[in-house]
Amino acid sequence: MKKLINQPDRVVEDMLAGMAAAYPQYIRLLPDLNVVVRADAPVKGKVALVSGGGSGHEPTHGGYVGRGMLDAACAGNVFTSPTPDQVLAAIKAVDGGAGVLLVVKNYTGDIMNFDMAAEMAAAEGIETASVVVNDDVAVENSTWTQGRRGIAGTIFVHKIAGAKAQAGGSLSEVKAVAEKVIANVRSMGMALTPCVVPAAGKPNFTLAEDEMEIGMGIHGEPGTHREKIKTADEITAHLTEKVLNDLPFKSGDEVAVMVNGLGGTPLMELFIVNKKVAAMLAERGIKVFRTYVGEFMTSLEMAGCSVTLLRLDEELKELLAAPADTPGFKQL
Amino acid sequence: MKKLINQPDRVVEDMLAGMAAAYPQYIRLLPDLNVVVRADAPVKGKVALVSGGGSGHEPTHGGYVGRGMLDAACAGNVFTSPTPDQVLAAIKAVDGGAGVLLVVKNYTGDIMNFDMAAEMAAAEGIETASVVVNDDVAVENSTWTQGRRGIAGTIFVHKIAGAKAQAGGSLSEVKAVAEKVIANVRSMGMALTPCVVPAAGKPNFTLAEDEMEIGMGIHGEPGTHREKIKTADEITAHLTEKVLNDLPFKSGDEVAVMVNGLGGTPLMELFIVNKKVAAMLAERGIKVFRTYVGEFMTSLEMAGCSVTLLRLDEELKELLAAPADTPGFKQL
Amino acid sequence: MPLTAQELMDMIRAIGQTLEENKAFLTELDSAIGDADHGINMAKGFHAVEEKLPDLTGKDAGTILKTVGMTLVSTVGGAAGPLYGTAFMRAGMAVGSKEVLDTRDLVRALEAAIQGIKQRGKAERGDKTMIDALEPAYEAIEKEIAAGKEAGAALAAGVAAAEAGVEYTKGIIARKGRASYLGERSIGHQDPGATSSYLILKTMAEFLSGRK
Amino acid sequence: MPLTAQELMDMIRAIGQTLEENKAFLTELDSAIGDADHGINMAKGFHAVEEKLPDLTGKDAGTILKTVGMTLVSTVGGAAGPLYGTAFMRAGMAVGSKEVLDTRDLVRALEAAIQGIKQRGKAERGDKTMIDALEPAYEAIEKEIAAGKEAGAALAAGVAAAEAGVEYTKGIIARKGRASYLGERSIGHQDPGATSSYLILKTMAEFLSGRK
Ligand SMILES: Nc1ncnc2c1ncn2[C@@H]1O[C@H](COP(=O)(O)OP(=O)(O)O)[C@@H](O)[C@H]1O
Ligand SMILES: Nc1ncnc2c1ncn2[C@@H]1O[C@H](COP(=O)(O)OP(=O)(O)O)[C@@H](O)[C@H]1O
Ligand SMILES: [Mg+2]
Ligand SMILES: [Mg+2]
Ligand SMILES: [Mg+2]
Ligand SMILES: [Mg+2]
Repeated sequence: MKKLINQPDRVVEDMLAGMAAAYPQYIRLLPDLNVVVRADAPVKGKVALVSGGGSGHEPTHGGYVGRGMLDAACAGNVFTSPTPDQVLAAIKAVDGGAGVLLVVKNYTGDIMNFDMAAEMAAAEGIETASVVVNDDVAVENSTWTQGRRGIAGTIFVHKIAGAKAQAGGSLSEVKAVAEKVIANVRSMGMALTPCVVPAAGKPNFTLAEDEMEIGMGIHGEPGTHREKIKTADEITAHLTEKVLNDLPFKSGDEVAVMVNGLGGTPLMELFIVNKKVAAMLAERGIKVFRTYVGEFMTSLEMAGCSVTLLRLDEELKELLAAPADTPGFKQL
Repeated sequence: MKKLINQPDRVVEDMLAGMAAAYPQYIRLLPDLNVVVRADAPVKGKVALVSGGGSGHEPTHGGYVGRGMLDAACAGNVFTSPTPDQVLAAIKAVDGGAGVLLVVKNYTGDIMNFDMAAEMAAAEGIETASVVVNDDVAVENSTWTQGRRGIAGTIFVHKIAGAKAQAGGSLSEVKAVAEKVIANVRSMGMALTPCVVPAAGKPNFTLAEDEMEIGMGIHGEPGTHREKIKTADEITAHLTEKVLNDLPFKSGDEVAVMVNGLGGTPLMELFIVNKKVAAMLAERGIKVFRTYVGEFMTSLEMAGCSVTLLRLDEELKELLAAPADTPGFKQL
Repeated sequence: MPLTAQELMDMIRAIGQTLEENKAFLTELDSAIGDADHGINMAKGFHAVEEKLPDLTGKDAGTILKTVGMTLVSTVGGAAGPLYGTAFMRAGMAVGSKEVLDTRDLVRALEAAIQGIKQRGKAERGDKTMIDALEPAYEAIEKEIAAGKEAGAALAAGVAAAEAGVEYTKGIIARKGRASYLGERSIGHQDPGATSSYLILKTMAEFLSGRK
Repeated sequence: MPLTAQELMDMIRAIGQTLEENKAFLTELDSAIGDADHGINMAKGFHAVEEKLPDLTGKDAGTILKTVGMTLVSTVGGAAGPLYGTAFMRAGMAVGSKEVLDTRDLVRALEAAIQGIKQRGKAERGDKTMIDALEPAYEAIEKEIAAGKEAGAALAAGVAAAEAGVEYTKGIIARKGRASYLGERSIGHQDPGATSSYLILKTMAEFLSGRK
């Protein structure tokens, strides 16, 4: 394990301390809780957004705390959802009297921990609502199972619901627009290499020198299948087809695109992927409103990428285009 | 070699096409030249900034083209400086009548190619000036040698000189402030892993599983020495000491900090590094004005980081804090 | 049985020790069909529990179990945190403020724990979760005790049933938890949570029989 | 010698072929003390040159050499592009519009080429660059020719001197170019640019003697 760390079991604490030191203009930490909150929280009268999840996905989630996005982010251990105590503390720190929206990704652990926190908040008289992001089309959506995972599409939920809250939307309005994003966003990813959870000290899976994993989860959960590595165009075509066919996205649709790196993939390669995504959308008569290429939802040092499409209407376009000012996502 | 690419010898073209597809609001390409220019270039009456260098350092350089930073960036092959033709075409495309500043990193190839372009531009009646960035303290500065390399400190030159040009500074004023940044910026980096130049197909060097290279160059040039990997705190202390002692930075100084990832290092680790940098500066009575943590000057998928400090005065603070809007560097 | 509050705490310590010993093993299992943290998380939670235990000296069994549950909830995270946390909290509620537990308390506590896990996680038997170890174990224990067996023997039967349950999880598709994303590819792997449940029950049985 | 413009083009093609054959070797050398691109860059440049050559049929030697130089400048990049590009451009200027080159032209062209490289790169002998191969080679050639030797034999002496120059670069510290950042650690490695210069001279000698 080659990492710039001090102690494997202190990486989250060290990271958050370094993050708080870097960005006092944006954020502060709740002591001993691994919770990042807006420097100016609570914002009176504004619906607050709280998200969180396992660490190791940086800039998700703490990086999105700031004006126009999240009010607080709860950092669990690496790839482990935060505990109800953390979420409750976050809720209490950012509640400005207009209620709190919890943005949860569809993992058993995340849902249970956020649910328990919501129950505790209710007991303390704080109104919360929850949305569950499940954009990963790699996973079959069936009522018999857990359903789809939440991955990079979550950033669009943060951005758009955050803009709605910043614009003064009520809790039910903010929740409604978050659900609209969830209904219209689809993603799929792949990995070229595994990653190493610091506390585990070794790769969570192995891939041969000529293999890749398609449909990889952001916690190193195995994907749909493995195959020999192909060209960027072929890989991108596969991911994008799956995403396009799921909703499905159709000619005349207008979309936002996110090409997301998993941590170890250079930006150069993400742009090469985007070249193909853009070509495929153009071919199908789908219009691109905005494209985001970079590392938004990572898996430590894993090499690979995901492709996300969000179908937009006028409301979503306006909220997506609104300014945001956070350490990890800025828009003028 | 595991990469999301199509053809090893077409990565630069494919990347730029994907970049242009992603950011039409910011940039366009000069056909067949691998030159990125501002979408609205030339900006009449504004001093234009042209930079460039080998590819593989993304978001450097094309990512910094936009309002408040560069007017054009010339992309050479991976780790190979661009040719004079490219630089000349960039100069001609962005010259708004107020002259063009060339921001060059101190590598033999870069300097010669930009010099030849400047000679050609002069022949065509376009006024240019050049600055050479040489912030890497890993390399001895001696008049007998090539001198120090230019690395991540270059981003501060782009930002601050770009802000000066955006504010209407003359060519000599923009050049002067760029030189002030160069005089006050110092960096040093290290690598945990090598990277693979696509056309070469194999790592440019090898490091044992427990080794790191200190003073690593951003093109995989060997550093000052190798040693067994240490903790993030120890590594950061070494890099930061070297940087601090070089200028030297002193108690009472005010600085901007950049903790830069080389491509394969997760943001989590960069924040862990910043924790130590912040603590060391606080101990020494050096005040931090702004901190930037992320991937600014990468080396493909190399794992590792660099630490940059820039000593600020009032002028530099104001220009550093000015808004910028480019694909790779945004500030509200 | 009977089990004093002090012995209950020793039993919990023994469970913590077992989980610490099996940390790498459980994490390994979770890396095959999950996210490679189950052993780490469980060990971490029981470390926190162990630090809490000294403060609980003199407290009743219900308080001890509830505190263990709350500690797990607030330190483990992931799926296992709320699930095992809820289980211990419900077990504590089931035994109330008793100082010494008897065989009937054991059955009641187990039943409440499993109910809690099912409510929280909404999983059923056959979904390839800890339920596949716990529910058959409970049924075996309940049956043995109804038939007049004493706690040690009953628990031994429960452990055997849990072990069979773990074995059973190898053959089925996961429908809950992180492994469910794998679909067919989850077949062939034993469930980490079922395995930790089995290890917990085994440690309890060993403790009760041999006072391990 | 004499060398017609047509033969000059064939000689340039032969140089391109040599560089293509040594692409991996030169890149390997550059990976030890540079950035692992010298062979790739040179091969790429001479590919571009080869594509230009057909258009140059019937042109004079100076035009051919200048076009080669400009093509190298605009396709190679890095340090080698401007240096070798300048070298060929200066060589072209030195021989002017001649259609057939003689021994004196060869000496003049080489001298101009080396002057150009020194002006552009500001390196001196002993800095561990291509100068360490080229300058001794030039001196040897000039001496042989002054002594009345014919071009083939003179070039052979030059090649031997260049080879010795490459050998010499192994023992010294780099003071120019990317290898200079290495300081003492550059010792023990032969310079890639000196090596490509040697290979170019060697190909020229082989071409001139055996009309390779
Ligand atoms: N809905 C559920 N009901 C019961 N048990 C579950 C459920 N979801 C997951 N589990 C159990 O939790 C185990 C995984 O725990 P752990 O790895 O700690 O959590 P996570 O999946 O969040 O990383 C699984 O092996 C399974 O036995
Ligand atoms: N200033 C200089 N003068 C002469 N030759 C130089 C100079 N700098 C570098 N070189 C030569 O260029 C070679 C490296 O070329 P190349 O690898 O193509 O360029 P780069 O270093 O830009 O990657 C060195 O081996 C050296 O011989
Ligand atoms: Mg987990
Ligand atoms: Mg180079
Ligand atoms: Mg797990
Ligand atoms: Mg080189």
